[in-house]
Amino acid sequence: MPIDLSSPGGATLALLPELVLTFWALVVLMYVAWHHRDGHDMRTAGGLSIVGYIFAAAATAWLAWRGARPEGLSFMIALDGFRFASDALLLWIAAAVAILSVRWLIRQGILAPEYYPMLMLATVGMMLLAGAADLITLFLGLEVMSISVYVLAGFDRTRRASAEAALKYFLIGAFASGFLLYGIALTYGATGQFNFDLIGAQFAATPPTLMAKLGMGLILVGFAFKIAAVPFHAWAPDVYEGAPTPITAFMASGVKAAAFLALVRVLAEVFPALVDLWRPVIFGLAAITILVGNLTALSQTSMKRMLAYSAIAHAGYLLLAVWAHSDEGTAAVLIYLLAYSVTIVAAFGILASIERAGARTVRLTDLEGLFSVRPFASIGLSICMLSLLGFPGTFGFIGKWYLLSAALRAGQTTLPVIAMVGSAISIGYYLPVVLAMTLKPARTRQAHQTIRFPRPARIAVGICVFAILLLGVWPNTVLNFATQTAVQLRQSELPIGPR
Amino acid sequence: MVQLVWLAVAFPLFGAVANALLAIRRPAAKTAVSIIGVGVLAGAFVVAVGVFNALVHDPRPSVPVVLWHWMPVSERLSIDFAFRVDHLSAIMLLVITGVGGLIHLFSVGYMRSDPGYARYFAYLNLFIVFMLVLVLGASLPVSFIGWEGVGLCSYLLIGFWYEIDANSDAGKKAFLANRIGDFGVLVAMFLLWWHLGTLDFVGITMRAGAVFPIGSSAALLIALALFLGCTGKSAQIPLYVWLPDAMAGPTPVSALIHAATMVTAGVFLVVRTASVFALAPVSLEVVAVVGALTAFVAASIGLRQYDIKKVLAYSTVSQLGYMFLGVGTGAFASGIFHLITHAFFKALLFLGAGSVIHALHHAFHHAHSDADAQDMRNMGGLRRWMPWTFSLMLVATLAISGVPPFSGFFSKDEILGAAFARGTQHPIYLVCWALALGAALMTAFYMARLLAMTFLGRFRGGDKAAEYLHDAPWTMTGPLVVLGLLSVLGGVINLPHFVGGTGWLERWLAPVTETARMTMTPLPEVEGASALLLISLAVAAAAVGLIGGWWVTSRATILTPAQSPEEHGFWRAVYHKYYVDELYQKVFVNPTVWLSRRVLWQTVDAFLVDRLGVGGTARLAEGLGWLGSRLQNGQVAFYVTMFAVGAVLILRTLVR
Amino acid sequence: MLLGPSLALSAVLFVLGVAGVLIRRNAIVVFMCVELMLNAVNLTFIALAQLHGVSGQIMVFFVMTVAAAEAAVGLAIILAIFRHTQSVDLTHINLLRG
Amino acid sequence: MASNVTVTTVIFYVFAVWAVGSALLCITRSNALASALWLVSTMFALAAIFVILQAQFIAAIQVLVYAGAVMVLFLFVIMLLNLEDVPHDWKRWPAWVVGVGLAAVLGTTLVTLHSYTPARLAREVSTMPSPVDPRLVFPEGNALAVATATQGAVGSVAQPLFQGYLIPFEVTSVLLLAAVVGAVVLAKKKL
Repeated sequence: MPIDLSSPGGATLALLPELVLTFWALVVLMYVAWHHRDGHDMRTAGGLSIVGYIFAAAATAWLAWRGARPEGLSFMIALDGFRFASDALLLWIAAAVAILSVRWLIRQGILAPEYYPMLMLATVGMMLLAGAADLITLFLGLEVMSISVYVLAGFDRTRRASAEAALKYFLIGAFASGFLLYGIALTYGATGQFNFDLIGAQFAATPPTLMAKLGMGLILVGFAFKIAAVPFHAWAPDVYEGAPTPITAFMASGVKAAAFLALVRVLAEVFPALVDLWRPVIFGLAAITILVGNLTALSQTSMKRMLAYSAIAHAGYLLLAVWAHSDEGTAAVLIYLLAYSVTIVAAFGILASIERAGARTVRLTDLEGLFSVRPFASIGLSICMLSLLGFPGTFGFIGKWYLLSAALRAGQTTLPVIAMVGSAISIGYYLPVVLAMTLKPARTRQAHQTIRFPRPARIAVGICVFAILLLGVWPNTVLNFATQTAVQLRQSELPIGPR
Repeated sequence: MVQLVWLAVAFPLFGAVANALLAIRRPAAKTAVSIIGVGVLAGAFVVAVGVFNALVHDPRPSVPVVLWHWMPVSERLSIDFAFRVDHLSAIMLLVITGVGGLIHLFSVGYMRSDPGYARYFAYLNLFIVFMLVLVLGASLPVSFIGWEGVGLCSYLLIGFWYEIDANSDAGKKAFLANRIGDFGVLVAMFLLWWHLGTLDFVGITMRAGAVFPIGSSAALLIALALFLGCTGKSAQIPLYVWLPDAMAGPTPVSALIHAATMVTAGVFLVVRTASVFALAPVSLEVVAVVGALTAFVAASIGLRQYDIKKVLAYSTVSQLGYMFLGVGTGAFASGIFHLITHAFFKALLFLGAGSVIHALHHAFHHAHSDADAQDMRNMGGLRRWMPWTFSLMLVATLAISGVPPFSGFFSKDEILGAAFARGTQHPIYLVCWALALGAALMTAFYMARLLAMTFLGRFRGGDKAAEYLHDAPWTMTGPLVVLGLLSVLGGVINLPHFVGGTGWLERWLAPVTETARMTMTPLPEVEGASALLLISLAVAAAAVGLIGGWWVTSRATILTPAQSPEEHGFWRAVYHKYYVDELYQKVFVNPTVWLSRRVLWQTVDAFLVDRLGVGGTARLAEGLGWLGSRLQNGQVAFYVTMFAVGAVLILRTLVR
Repeated sequence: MLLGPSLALSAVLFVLGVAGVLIRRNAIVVFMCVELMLNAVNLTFIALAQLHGVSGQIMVFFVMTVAAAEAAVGLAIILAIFRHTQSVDLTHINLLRG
Repeated sequence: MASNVTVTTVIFYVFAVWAVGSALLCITRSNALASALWLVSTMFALAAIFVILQAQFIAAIQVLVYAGAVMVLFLFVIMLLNLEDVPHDWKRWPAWVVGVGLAAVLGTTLVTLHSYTPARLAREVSTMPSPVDPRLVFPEGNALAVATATQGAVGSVAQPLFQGYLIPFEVTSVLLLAAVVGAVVLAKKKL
């Protein structure tokens, strides 16, 4: 189904998932405006928002099913399998986070149902960021996402940590936006274009210039912040710890996924001609991110912080596939992001259920003896840890396998070795979690009695854990899909030659 | 029938899931747990026998069983979730389900009173699943699932009695040492992928010869990386430290995982990838030397341990060294042969030790004594109360010492013979042979000492406790009897020519290692007279060791760790009566003891390897992590400074 | 056209903004320095728009919108933290660390 | 013509010095209110430079929206919080040295953009062999002036904004919605 993106009708059609979601966010906002008193309203708003995600997913599926593709130039927004896959990934993460939030918010006494419209708007931003075909859309999508997430990080207004997390995220985020924007300006200057394909064509036709190099460097800085690559990572542990737990899950999986998807698209469409320039940068970022993330995670006692550093390390692994800059690499990014998000959502879902109302954060020692009281929760968390570790037979292993093999096939051997060293280090912090739950006795008799695992969260986490195991041994459908999708990112033929 | 091999995995998997659910929902339903736990193993064994039988009549030496496409890489290349039934995996299948089933049965009696009974069986069944995946896997990644999985189960079972902190630490240590090894396997896997473009075992075997020239450095690197994995899993120098600590788990676990099956996975892997090792002769030398050294060092440490399970643990390390020596000389079938016979007699020894510990534990418990039920100084004279256990342990001791015609004699003799034969080509193997012979002597010595301290003499655990001593019930002794029979007769599967045998196992495994053997220079035959001399030397070593061990132990005074003063005088009298022994002790035993205890065990093992090697690395990593954590000082200003440094670096990289 | 001088002025202002973020500790002032960075980038866009066409100016329009939105949310966040700490001094806002 | 260019250049540099000076004062004044006012001053100077660079409409918005509305919001919050004047803590001089040093290094990298002239940019953007007339490569460079003359400063921006840039324009509405809801949620005393 060719869509003319320069016409208003075509643009509407192409943006259908985002529009549906925005519209539904307005619907929820309308509901919220009159009903924001008690837990019941919270639940209804949450349920309504999940319906919105389903509608948006249906719209995405419809576009994908009709084989929507741009007629002529991909204008402002991309229309390819990669975007649909990205949208599906981001929508499922958002929906899962919404499900996990429903009872958690009520338990923590955060009775502000505006949470759900904000989450939906953040998702709209993520979808625009990951689906942008134009630097303007990219920047605006990024800002919609960021602004919503700043607010969500500070949503638990009664806790100082939450406000502090929001402030840190906001200040450093705005700072990073400045760099990204400068990069966009210089890229625009070097080519006179904002459109990905046109910039790519321009770069392909001319040797790299000073302005192009600086522009690309600054754009990379902006992305490095969003994916929390070392040394742009320092905000992540603090923000992850302070933010409400479901939002931490959202940031660790959704925001990171959106940033990575956009990075892959930008590097594949805008800067393919400058690959020899940006590869060393990605190499350095990947190496230092893997090492610092894993080593620092070793000395953490708070679960959220540990997972934050582990998220940093995983960003480092993902950079391997970015380095590869190939179809395998693109597919590997998709697979790994799915594997990682499934795992991280399940892990944070379980952690959220363990958190007591008002308590600061779950520490490793708080998990001791969990197995004897909550066997299913502890088995689930153990499986998540093993998946993050890349234990064979889990989905995490498949993801890591594809990352490493993509990098190897692109001719890189140093990074895979660093990644494997990092993965060997990571045993030192994932394993103690399993150890504490299964092999240590509970500190007190009353420990874990306050754990409430509401049914929606239980179902969501259960599905995730099941998916980790199932996709670990039977991943071919997903893999085939990712491989087919990845090829489409390269297939965008340029109807207009360079100027 | 061969295609049904997945059932052998599915049965224990079902058992694991069912027992896990029972552990969570109905931990008290012990009968159901026993029926499921042992039943699935029986089912798997039946499948194994069927598969084996089918393979005997199958003209193909190797049958792929593709279950589904696991990781499609590209249109033409995909890693399947597939099993490969060939002569090697079929025989491993039999050993694992057979010995595993017996140990499951033993566990029914042994763990009966444990509150974590259902959880225990869930772990044990899960272990069998992973072990079968490991041996049946058609490609390295599939086997790697099993490889990592058995490590996980091993760790869960070592820490099974989690109330004791040391146990969970031991579990952690085991997993850590294994992970270092696994890193090697991963590296090897990616290097193979990189060079050969395949990870299927058959593919590796076929392509390796075409891609790597003999003696190529790439093949050497891959082989050494693989071997690093093997040293971790099979507890060889330098990663052997975890195995003695692993004895913290229940004794049947030690028998199943840390003696009969999992720890032999390294040997199995070397045989599986023999074609790569064969292309890098240096790697085989490394395997042989490490094996021989481990055999010698571990045996010498075993000489002076008092914990009955520790003796057996060091003995296992030592015997694994033998197996590596075997495969390192290119006598792959001999390595597997010893693996099988070792599975029989070492499982028997551990289960026998388990019976002893079980009985003593029971007795001490009733006598309100807090003596250590695993310390051999608290035993003695148990032959009176536990005749069955004693005679079966005696059989196993004769087998492990290499006394003809017990099974261990044939397998050990083959390895020694092969090492000697290879020594005529390369002198380093002669050194290995000498080390192995010394190890054989020490093995016989410490086994005789163990037997003498445990079953002979008089009971040192107090008369009150003695009243409660008795042989184990039949669910426990029954498996011992079967294992005893196997220990005696196990040798028949590969009877050498000089006793009229046909070397069945060697011919059976020939297709598996054919490529590797074609690459290597053939083992020279040792001629009649020198062959006889070799055998005589081996038998003499066993005999001297056994008699010496028995002699020294039964003459020596054995002090209980909690010795009462009135007993003191009596023991002193005995001590002075045999001052010849004292002399012997001073001249021969004391230096050996000093060497084994102070130098090898405490310095090398506990300090160098444990503290500096494993611990030092961990501490370094933790220190760096602490540093990284300090950088996270909560100050936005500092964070943006790091950010700016990064930005400057990136821009400077791009614009020089 | 003044292309080179404009780009240089933009770079100088941007760097001044960065320096301000690095050395100031009042959250509001840090935020203002970020605004200064955005302004500097706007200058780059405007300078380049002379040659590349009106799209650069339109981007500036969007950047201003973003800046306004960020200001609204950012100042709300600063108000929220002020309620907890009675201060906007970033050196005191270090509950989360390690 | 030549004198006209010179006059423009002089005016440009006057405003440039003004902008840099105000920015310096903005980042060094210890009083937040003073900083804000110096930032407003920078913005005014920039608005003037925008006019010189043929962006009259943007210059107007700069004054109205940025210096006018956004900065007023800043001033409002600063005065609402009633922050006292924090004197510079000279013990923090290492942070200053590091900050200024880093900024200087970054600056030396970025200021190299100074070497760009229209001709150089034309050469780099064009695939044609040099030398190139910038007017051929950048027809819009003049078109901008022409469009401004025919459609007016607002029209030249408005037309593409509502046609070609419709999607981003609509996205900004989502952005503002998110900002409004977010600001209300965070800043309201009681929900």
